[in-house]
Amino acid sequence: MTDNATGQGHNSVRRTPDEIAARIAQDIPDGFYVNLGIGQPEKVANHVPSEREVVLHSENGILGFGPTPADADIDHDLINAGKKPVTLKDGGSFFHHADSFAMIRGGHIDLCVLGAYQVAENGDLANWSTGKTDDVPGVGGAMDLAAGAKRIFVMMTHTTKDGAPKLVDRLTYPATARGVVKRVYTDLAVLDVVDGGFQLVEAVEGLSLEDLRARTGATIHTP
Amino acid sequence: MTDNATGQGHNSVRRTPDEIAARIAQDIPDGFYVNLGIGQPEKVANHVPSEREVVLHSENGILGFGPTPADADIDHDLINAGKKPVTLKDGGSFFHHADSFAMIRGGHIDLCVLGAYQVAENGDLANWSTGKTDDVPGVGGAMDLAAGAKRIFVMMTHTTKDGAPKLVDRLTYPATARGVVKRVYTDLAVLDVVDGGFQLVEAVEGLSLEDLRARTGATIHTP
Amino acid sequence: MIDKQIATIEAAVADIRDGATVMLSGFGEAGHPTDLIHALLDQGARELTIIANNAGNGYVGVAALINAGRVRRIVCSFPKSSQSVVFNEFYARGAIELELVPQGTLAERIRAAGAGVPAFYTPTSAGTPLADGKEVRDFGGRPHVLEHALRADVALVKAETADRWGNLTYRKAARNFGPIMCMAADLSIVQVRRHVGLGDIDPEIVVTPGIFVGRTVTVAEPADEQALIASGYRREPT
Amino acid sequence: MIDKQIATIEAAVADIRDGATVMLSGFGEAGHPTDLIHALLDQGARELTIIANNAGNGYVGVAALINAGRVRRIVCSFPKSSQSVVFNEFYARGAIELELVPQGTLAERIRAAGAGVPAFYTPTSAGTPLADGKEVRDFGGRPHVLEHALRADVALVKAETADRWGNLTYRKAARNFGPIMCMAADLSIVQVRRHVGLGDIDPEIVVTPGIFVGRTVTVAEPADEQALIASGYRREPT
Repeated sequence: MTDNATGQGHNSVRRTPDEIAARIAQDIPDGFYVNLGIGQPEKVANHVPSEREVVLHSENGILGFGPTPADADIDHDLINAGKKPVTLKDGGSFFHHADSFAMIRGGHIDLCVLGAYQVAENGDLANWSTGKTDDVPGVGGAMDLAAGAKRIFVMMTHTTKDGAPKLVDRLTYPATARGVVKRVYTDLAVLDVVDGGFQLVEAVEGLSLEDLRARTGATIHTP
Repeated sequence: MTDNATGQGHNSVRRTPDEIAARIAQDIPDGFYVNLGIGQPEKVANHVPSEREVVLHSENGILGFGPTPADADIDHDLINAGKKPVTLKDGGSFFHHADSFAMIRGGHIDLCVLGAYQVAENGDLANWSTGKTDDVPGVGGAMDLAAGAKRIFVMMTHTTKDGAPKLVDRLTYPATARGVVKRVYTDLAVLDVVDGGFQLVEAVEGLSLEDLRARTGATIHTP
Repeated sequence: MIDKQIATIEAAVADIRDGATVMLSGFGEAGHPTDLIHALLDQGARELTIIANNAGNGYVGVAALINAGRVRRIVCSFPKSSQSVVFNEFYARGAIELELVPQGTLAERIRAAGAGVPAFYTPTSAGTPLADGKEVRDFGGRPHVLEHALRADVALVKAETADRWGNLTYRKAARNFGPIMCMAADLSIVQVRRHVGLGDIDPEIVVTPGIFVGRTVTVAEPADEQALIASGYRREPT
Repeated sequence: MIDKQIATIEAAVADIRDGATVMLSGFGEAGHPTDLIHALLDQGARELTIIANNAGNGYVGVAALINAGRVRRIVCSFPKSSQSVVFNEFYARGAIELELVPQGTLAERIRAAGAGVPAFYTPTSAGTPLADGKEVRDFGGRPHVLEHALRADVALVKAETADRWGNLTYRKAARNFGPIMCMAADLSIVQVRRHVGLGDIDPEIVVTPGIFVGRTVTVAEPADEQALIASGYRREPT
């Protein structure tokens, strides 16, 4: 989708969620054990190159799940963490919840891709609560995944719907975990979390560094 | 076996290990999950009344093991905690070591029968070390069983080979666990651990209370 | 002779007391013991503390229990869903107490109770509001939070097969909390699709050994909670 | 493509380094990875720390490793046996360091390492000499000892079947420490009697999911350690 990303007359190509997912998938090596957060990150599964074997983990107790089944094959006992029907690949397995989170907390999951409200330049992640006290709170496995997986990639829009930066110098939302994010993939850029801020890996075509910085609430270093 | 139990001219009937085991077996209700310590306590299995179904646990990862197999049926992968070949009953199961000790430490084993060097009148148990520093130490599952099982019964001779009491006011051997023993079965008597000492349940025929007390290094209360 | 099978689901839950702490297996609807919960609803126990991953959807299962005013407190990781109408309403008006626990910490606390571990340290929630008021300690240069074992008086669990010793197998991702909740409750009550003869479950594939199981009851055709919710069914106490 | 199967046992252990911490599965001879241990003996790594329930019998398996002077330190629950001649001799002359750990604490410490739990409290050993110098804390009015996770660089494990993803099944009581050691080591190396095709192991009966397994190697006819010991065989490095 081509969009006016900056709102300032520059034409840049904003990545669609599927394009972000495809970009993330490029960075997943063959043989990785991967947990995909509920929502947009689930799209990453559709873009893993077919020659790479990536084992998907679902925190409710599945390793090696596969794509959504045909309606006739839906099995209510075979759902993922997003409570959506899935299938099981050859080589898959089932296990109980304590074992499943042992995989997560024990550092056995090579990569977890999560959505976020905010990522701070020190790697702090906020993705479970907006901090509004009248909301019904819910945390699920977010804190376990954020604290436990070997690598955390974040997939999110670069700014909120209102244009507020989601890459920030300090979280203003409640933290999910501290200092855990390794790389952020947005509709505008890919950035690594390094000492002292974000390091630009790539920006979408047509987006100047100034424009990117204008939409980012934290330091961006360039290589 | 009839024996001169006191060495003082009184004729009493000292219980053989099999007789002690049979006495213990009387006290095991139908449906109990039981762990039998390595050595003499293993004999208890042979004396459980046939109308009672008792499930034997072995800490290496078996529930529901059965008697020693015929030589031709020995399977080196099916051994008990004493590393002796066993069989598996219908309804038995295998599990890993952490799960096996979760059963023990989590209080799921109704009863554990252990041998002992000493039992103190406060229920302290010594059965893993003589405290000699030149010995190769070994603890195995003794401390886990003693601390974890719902009930600890001790099966032992009333005195050492040299005639020293094994029921004592205070341990002189290193402790296995504190305050855990519920009942002691010896070749001379059955005694409960109660507040302030041992409570006599029964003594073998022909043994006077005075004789029993002479062979015991702790307070014995009578009902 | 050991025979943990109970003839009726009513008898299986008959002695659950007011004020009991009750674990409910299931992640979403998979493995949720809907039939046992409805039996508990009919049985009438009040002032319950519920430990479960979710707080229910529509007006069935745990949601029906909450809706009938039977639940004083719930310990869970994710009460909110698009259909958690009952919980949301009770929570908004302060009619139910919530202890929010990260899902992995919830699982590990339950397992710890079953394994005789009173407390453990975990990196999960360190540096977040969910660690407020908890002991934090560094291991390997990283902060960890002290978490306590979570036990229950009763666990209501759904499994697939049982034998008379209470050995259980589960079905696919419906396994989830079942095995650890059976370990952590003083009494686990398990609904299974079918009972099989002793020895018919291969000892290598027993998931929950019978030592962790108190009672089993056959529910050959368990309630399809998703279908009930979709139909708008409201389960009331009978 | 994921394929964890290594062609030869020599290749499977080739990169174990001097000074490595190595877990060995097995309770007595059941599940003891004798063939992998002999390959490690031939490979030559020195100054090893061994974590295992026992310290070996006769002159085979871990006893052969100790006898060749490769083991600096051993963490185990029961080093002594009627045939632990090598360990006894090394221990008597101070040639090997011993950390004695109660068997259940050993298992739980290993599981904790695999599960990302750096430390936990246990009632086991409270009030005994094995708690000397350790933190003790009351929970529920009872003293508990703080115990730390026990990890390893490498686990050598014996299992029954594997597929190319590393999913494992075990055989009877030979399961013992295998599953938790696979979790607790940076690299687990597993000897199995046979490899099967991907999908040939029922997903319900996988005991160790492949995520915990680094390498597998077929040893169709594993050494019969008991027979070797009985025959007086002495395994020396080749």
